[in-house]
Amino acid sequence: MDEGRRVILRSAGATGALAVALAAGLLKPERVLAAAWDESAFRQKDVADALKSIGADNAVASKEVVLDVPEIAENGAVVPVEITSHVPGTTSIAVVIDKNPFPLSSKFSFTEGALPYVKLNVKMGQSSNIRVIAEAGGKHYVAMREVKVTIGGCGG
Amino acid sequence: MPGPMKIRATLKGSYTDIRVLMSHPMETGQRKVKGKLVPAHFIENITVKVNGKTVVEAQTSQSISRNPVFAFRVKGGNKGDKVEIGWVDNKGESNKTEAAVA
Amino acid sequence: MLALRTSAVLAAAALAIAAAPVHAQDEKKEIEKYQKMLAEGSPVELFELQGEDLWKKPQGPKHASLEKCDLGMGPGVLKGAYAHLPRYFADTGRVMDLESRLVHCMVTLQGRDYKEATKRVFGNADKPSELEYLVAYVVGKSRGVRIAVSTRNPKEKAAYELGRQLFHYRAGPWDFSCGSCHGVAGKRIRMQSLPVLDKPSGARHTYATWPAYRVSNSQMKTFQWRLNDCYRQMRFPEPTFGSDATVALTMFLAVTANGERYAGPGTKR
Amino acid sequence: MKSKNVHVLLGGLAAALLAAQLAYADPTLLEVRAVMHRDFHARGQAVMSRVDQDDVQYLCTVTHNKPSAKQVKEMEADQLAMIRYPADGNYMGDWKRGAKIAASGKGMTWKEKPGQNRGGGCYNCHQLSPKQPSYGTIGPSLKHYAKVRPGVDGQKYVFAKIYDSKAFNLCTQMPRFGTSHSLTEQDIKDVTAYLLDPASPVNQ
Repeated sequence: MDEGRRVILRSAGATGALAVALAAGLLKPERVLAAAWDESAFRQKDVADALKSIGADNAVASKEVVLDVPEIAENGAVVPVEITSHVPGTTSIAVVIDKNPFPLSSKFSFTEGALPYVKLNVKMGQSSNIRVIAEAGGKHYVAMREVKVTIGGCGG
Repeated sequence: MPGPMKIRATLKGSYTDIRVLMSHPMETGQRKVKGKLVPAHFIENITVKVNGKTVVEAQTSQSISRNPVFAFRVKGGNKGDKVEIGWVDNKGESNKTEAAVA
Repeated sequence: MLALRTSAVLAAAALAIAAAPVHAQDEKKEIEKYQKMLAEGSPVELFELQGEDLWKKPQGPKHASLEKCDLGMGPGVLKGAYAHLPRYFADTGRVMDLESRLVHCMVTLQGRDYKEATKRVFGNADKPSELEYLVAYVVGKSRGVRIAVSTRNPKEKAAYELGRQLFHYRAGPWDFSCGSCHGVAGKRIRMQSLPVLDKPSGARHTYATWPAYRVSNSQMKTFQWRLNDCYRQMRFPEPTFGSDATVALTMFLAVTANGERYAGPGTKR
Repeated sequence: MKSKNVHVLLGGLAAALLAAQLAYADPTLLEVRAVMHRDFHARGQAVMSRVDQDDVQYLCTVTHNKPSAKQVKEMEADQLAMIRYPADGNYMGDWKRGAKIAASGKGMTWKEKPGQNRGGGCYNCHQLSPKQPSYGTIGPSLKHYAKVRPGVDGQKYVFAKIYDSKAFNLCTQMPRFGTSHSLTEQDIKDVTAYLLDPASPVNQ
């Protein structure tokens, strides 16, 4: 996420869906403003690389990033996560699930009066740490919790 | 033809609570049906607008649960504000809907 | 603010303290928290919306919708209808649950053949069944209404008694009855807590949150499916969809849950 | 699977005899079975005879799992006689295989073919390995069970208990895995090893 929020339209060669959708005239021009999908970050398989790809490799642990998630999930298909950042000037929040095949789960950027808050449901392949990283003033602040995924039901 | 979407936007004192439900399989590309891999099929971009101005932009992946549900919050807001939410997936399919703040 | 510049791995170690190990009593609390957050952020309403479309969609040889279907409170009356089912219907002379009554309306109002209407009563995540959508919509119209299932009619009383007998009937290669798992308080199968269903304390919340959207497979599950899958795991032969036995067992559970405010369609693991 | 099976059709002579024999017999139980024959249907290996109660199931149902001491004594002896112990006198098999059987809740349903995916579902009701947090509490904890049931006598008891649990506690909710042909002799030996072998995680 560069500072000036300038949007870089993916180069013509990119095969990102956005480029395809645009070419097919499916999208009105103003849709182009949306940042294209950060494929390189989302395809990192190692958590350290995933953090580096969003510039959060030396994130600072902070209690001002509030991550509310149950410590036990009866099923990894839906794990509810609620995130609030109290770090002043937060412009984006990223969700990283260490042991997922691709640790970077999602990124949210907030403008025009949106509060740095999001609630979502994520998939977890196994018990793992979940990290949420808030970005403010070019610096990254992180909170982390462990979620234990069990197999609910009677296994029959 | 993508399934329905539903927005529920309500004033909550100092902010507007925006909740959106989306029908989407969010296939990871690792699931097998009768031995065959189901190709990855998931939402990549979500845009939330209030009264025409983009307030939240999200980039998501296959690790978001099927039939995604998100909640966002916007400072202040008034009854009748127009909330529009749209998504685009990795196949270029898209859907959008809008609702007024209750 | 903790100004500690650490590399990702160190950060993980430093923060691991925050994630203290979970003890038994916390386990129950954390699972309840999981269930609460699940229900708050559920896509089940999408099934209610699509159920409404189907309720209103003309179908069958008579090209009619289900909007005049009488679920016990008058043709087309939905508000609170589910909270009073199963019940005796004079037009069929039978005690019926929601699903058998919906099929009845498909046959009588829409002119559809019973076999065709019940060919696919249980769907899947990619293609839910008609009944799964319809049930989500109809039960949603009873949310907040107190469950009040009557046994005044002799056939309702007989269904309730039969249901109670079925609940305790031990058979099959594993000698199970419903009571084997749902008969003793405070028990669980693996991490799954088991409500005692032949007593109001256990039956009320559980019965009031079925049918439900199952997050583990993204499917809307009906009560007939719930009984069907329980009997499968009890190693019994298969209960016939909408049969008197399934309606009787539903009647027993519903009456045991009387008084609870209905809270479905629910959202479960 | 049937021990003294109650092959009785409603109203048949045998039903009357049975009803007379168990003075407190609850006629409605025969009605319930008739309803099940009407409202259930076979599917795969889950055949209709599964709804016909044998004498143990009938007695435990009608007495709400609290039979008289006399009945317990008599019928537990019958069940004990059903147990086929291994010809080679060795009760212990491979605990690694036993671990899989203990963790699997599959087997005997209409989804599987006969003898396929044979599971014991032990973790559904018991705690076994202290490291496995996902365990049930319907049955007692079997953590460190080698200490509870030491030696060959312990092995024989565990083998027999899995084979036919009703020989030791007539109306227990634990299935009779041997008598019902849900698990083979080797399966039962493997689960016995999982419970008693010092190397098994259960005893760590």
